Amino acid sequence: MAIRPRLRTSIGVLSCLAILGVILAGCGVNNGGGSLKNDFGVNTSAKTISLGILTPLSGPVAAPIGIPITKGIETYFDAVNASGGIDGYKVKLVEKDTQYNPQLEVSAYQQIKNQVAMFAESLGTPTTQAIVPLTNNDHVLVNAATLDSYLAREPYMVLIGTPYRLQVENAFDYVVKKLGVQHPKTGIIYQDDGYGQDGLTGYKEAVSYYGLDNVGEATYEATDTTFTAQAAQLKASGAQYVFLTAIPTAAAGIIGTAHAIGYDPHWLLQSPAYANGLLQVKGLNQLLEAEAWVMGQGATWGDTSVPGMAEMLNNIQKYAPSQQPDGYFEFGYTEAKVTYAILKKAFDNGDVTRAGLLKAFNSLQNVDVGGLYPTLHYGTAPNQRVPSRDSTVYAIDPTVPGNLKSLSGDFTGGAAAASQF
Amino acid sequence: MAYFIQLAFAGLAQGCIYALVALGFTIIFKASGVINFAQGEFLLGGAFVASVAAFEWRLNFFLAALIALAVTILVGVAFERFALRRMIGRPVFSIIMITIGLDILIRTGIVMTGLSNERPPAAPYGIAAGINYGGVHYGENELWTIAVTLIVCVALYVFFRYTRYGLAMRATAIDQEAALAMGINIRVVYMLAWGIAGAVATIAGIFLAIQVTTFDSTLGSIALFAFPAIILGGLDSIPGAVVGGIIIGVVQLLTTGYESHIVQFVGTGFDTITPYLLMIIILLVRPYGLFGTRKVERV
Amino acid sequence: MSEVTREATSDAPSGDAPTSQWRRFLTSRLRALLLIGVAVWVLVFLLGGDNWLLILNVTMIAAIATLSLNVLSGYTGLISLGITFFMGIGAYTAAWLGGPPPTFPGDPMGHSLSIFIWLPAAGIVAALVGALVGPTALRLKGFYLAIVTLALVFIGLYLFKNARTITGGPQGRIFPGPSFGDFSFASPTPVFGVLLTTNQWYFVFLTPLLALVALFVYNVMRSRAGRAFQAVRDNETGAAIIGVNLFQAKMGAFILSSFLAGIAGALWAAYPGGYAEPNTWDLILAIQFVAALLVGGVASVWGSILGAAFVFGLPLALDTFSIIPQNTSATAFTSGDLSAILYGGLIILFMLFEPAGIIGFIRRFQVWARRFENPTDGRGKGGEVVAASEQSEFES
Amino acid sequence: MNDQAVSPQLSVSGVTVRFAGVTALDDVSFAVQRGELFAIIGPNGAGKTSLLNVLSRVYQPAAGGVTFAGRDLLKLRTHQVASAGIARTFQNQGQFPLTTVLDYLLLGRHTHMRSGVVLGGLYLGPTRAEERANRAYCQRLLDLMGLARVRDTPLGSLPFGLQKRADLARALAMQPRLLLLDEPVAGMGLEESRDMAAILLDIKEQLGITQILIEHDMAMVMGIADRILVLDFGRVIAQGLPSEIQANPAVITAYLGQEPQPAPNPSGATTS
Repeated sequence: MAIRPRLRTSIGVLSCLAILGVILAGCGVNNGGGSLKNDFGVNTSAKTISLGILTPLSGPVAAPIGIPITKGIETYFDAVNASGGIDGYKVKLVEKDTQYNPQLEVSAYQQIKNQVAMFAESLGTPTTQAIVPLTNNDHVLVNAATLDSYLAREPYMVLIGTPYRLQVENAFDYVVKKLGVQHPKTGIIYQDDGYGQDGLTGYKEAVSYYGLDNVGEATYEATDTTFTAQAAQLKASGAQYVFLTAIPTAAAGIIGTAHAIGYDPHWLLQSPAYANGLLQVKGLNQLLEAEAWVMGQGATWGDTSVPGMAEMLNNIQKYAPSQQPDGYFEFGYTEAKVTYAILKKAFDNGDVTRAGLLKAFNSLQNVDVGGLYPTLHYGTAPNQRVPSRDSTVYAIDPTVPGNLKSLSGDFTGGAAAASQF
Repeated sequence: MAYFIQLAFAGLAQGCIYALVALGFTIIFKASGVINFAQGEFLLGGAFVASVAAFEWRLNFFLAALIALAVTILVGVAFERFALRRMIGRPVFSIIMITIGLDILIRTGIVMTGLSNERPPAAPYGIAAGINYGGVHYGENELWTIAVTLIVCVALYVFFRYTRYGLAMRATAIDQEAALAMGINIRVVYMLAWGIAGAVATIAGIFLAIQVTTFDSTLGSIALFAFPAIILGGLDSIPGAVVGGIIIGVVQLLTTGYESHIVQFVGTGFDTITPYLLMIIILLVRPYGLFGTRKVERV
Repeated sequence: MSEVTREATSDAPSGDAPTSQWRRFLTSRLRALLLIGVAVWVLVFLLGGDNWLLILNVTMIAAIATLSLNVLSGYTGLISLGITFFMGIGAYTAAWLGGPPPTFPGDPMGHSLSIFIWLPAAGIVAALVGALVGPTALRLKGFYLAIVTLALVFIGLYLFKNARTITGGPQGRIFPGPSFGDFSFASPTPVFGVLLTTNQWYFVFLTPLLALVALFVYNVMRSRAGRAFQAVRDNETGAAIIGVNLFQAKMGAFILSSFLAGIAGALWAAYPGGYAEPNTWDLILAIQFVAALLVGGVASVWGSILGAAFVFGLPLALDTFSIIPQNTSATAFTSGDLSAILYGGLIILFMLFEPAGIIGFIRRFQVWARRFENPTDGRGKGGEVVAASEQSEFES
Repeated sequence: MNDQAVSPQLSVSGVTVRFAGVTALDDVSFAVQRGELFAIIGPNGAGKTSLLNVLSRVYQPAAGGVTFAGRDLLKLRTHQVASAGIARTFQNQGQFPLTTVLDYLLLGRHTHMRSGVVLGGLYLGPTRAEERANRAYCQRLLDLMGLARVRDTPLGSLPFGLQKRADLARALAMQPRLLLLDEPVAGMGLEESRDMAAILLDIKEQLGITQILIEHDMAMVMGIADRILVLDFGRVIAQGLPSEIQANPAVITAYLGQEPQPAPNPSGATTS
């Protein structure tokens, strides 16, 4: 019974607090809010503009992909800031570790979205797709470090480079048009997830466009530890050209196992399927050099005849002297150039609100990245928002920096040019 | 036909790897009534240490393998000594969880070395080595996997059947109190169990790493397919673990190999659940697995 | 205060003389609820920042899922590693009913119905699936049950990946957030002149929801059904001899657990991203909930909530307010690695040194504290009871 | 009315139980009248507990029949025995260490309560009333058994004697017509066992509940039992009034642990 007075007082005190809470909660929100009117991430007194970066800095994906791409972005903006920034505004990068985990990506996004004008990087397909609904609500641009073609539909996604889907189509354009192999027996082995689906879509388009003789489609699971079934299946099908939409370990497993059971077709690798680490494996390196072509894009590392490459190498000396030749670094550096182009245009229009940035992005049309990548195109319709449709077919050659030697030079196949998004 | 044989052969090899992992599970379970969810990471750890020894320290294969064995055995024994021994008689759930804790620590540790991407495996022979016969390739690695698994099984049989500690372990598995009364040193039994489990996991890891050509920190997830193996064979049956493992391996390879024929009915990734479906069917018929023993309820 | 928490945390029904019991229980519960409700608002006001709200919201959704696991494993002793399977079922039910209709060909289905339909539906469908799976799973015990529920997770992943028209296949799909008529949490409009952010709306919505779920579970466990569950956990044969229908009890727990898991799943997919691919419902997530249950303390409502905060809230907090700079130059040790190590290490330490979980620790502290403030506590109640009743119905 | 008086409440005929060749019970037959305190004694391993396990449907007999109050007990499933009106105490405690004494009694009320998961979770009027009523019921029982002080103590932390007493209270809370007592005073001190004996007699006289008592403690059994059945190696070797049993040579030999000679079934001792 001794409770009741204590109860009454506590109710009294606490309900007062509650009311106070309600009121202040209300106020607390108004100046925090998600409204479009405010500028985000621009500090006019300190003359800085902040950009967000969502990338794995820990976990398995960090070392091979996350960190080099981000280093590329950092290096470029270090150079920009050193040369006085954009209209006198220094660029500040707000980086968050996503561990390549959609849940963490979303929370990282939520944490920094109000501190940044736009996102200079969001790495990964599942991770980036996880924040798409949010970006549409917050009307914030995201420079997506992924080649998933589905994102071309999203108005706030800035893509760099040729989508996986078109890489596949260009690969078979090379086989049919450049090498002149008519109706080759072809197959594909793809990872059973969103990435693999994009490759498969491209493969199906290529089959119908180039009249390929599609003899085998096989999938593998991320958890698979033996590839004999897939290899044997393709061997039985007799495919001469097999495309791999895979991750490096799986690609290695497939190529190695296939060779072991006496099956050595031409392997066409989606860009993420190759990693220099594979060359360490006894026997596999010869196989890769002999049979594998890697789809990709961009100037060969160290080719200073390309102005962009010369500039990049020069900046690497200044700001990232320890950087090894790395395609992902080049990708990040190029990505940063596009971000810069958007910001520059927005500053020229005198409007760096998110609305202004979107306007700037939609009116970009072409971005010249100094030949690092071919000129990138942007627009408002999904088809225009696919930045480039060309690819380069590389051979694997340990004698050249980056271990990739261009076989075809940049080209856009008919299927890639025609494909709809 | 050659196609089928090729798959069956690969399935047998894969099954042997499952069997080795399953053996680890079963031996620990029989000795101390614990299911070690970190078994998969023991496998990864073994393969990883061997690879690092071979490629970073440039040691020859057999030395690297020995180091790997030593490390995993040590980790296993230490974990038993310092963590699990306090957990005897605790709820099943807590025991599962503490081994999962170890699992997380091992994997994170390996990732943090920064050496875990596209690891080249420590291997005594090239990737294509093997015999070709009747249009089927009998890979050297697969052959060795099968042979070594056989040797391990025989060795374990002899150990449990004829050696002092082997008998002690069997006695403990049957009735711990009685074993204690007979003056058997339970601590040694536990340590042995975890040591053996670590060793077989490492052997499995080294062969598996070679089989996948290059590996990364996800290699340990193979243990998830050893679970259906042990349930299939019966948690407390060592032959059951081997048989279960081989059944799972063969069935899985065949499903993958013929998936394209039935893809419109079953969709993709059917091979990832066939082991579990098989397990569930068996459990419905025999709730204690093929070779497992049923416990009697007492009031 | 200690009074309240004792009442609220004690999973045994608060045993009082029948006369005063109802009043005591009411007042203490009233106070507990008030304190919680008010603490909530004070929190909103003190740390209304989106970062904190995000952490709290995620924790609350996770707490609902942990409670669901607690019903099955903590109270009834049926080990399950398969909670994400039922969460997935609930999530996709919600998505199918509440999700946006397809914009591009090949997009998954959605009927954009209101939350009042899709949230309950998520629970009900999950419960139905639970009722379907239950009879098979419940024939098994211990590790066997654990492995079979683990199998459920993989079967779920396979189904989710292949049922494209509902799940969007490997690409994943968009999930609905709460919306009433033309008002939606995703893009809130001012209400009574106050504009709350999305996170704040979720906060306002999730707090009472969690309170309701917690209260429901607490009530079940202090009434007939819950006593049966716990009896089954402690000794099946004994429970049967006392008259508990084992199958009924187990199914009851299984279905209730599935229902809650379904609701939690729908919210987990909706917040904060509103997008999920099939792999969201994997074993790693399921194991996180097991960790939450065990670290928090089994068979305790508060334990589940604290456990969820520990396993899901703490890493987010670490990540949000990490002193370790997150950039490419921070070499070996990032906050990601830190929380992974903490996660693994703390699980081991808890299992070793605090098997009763956080709640066990708190309880011991309370006992100590109560002794400290009045040494005669606990005996006093017994005494008053002895006096309470004179004649028994046995005489007549 | 009076034909009930004649026909026994529980009759066991030719019950036989085997485990993997071992015969735990061999053709056991006996009958218990309503309101009787019927004791079953015998040396360790004589099959006493197995017999109780048959009566509470834990063991399925290989042969024989059991009828309780006119219905075939062997047709029921374990949990249905309780609702049929048979309650049982456990020989060794510790099955429910975490449960408080009050909860344990409420668990005993299980078959007398209705609310399920949903009603319980909502905890609205009817459920609440039911809970309160049964709480009150158990409270009175606790007072009667002198357990009120330990009402909120978990069984696990009670002394053995009190655990047994709580267990009996739980069995009574089930409002049984037949009470099976599995060694109620085993491991108790003289004082405690005397109390227990008194309680059993109270149950008999005040509640008129039929009791089947399994016990080692001869003195106690002889003191309170109406009739006694002696088991040895799973077989009935004697049956009758305490005085008859004390005089029975077969019983004496069995208890002195000599070779049990085939004792003639003391037909004079058997009722009906």
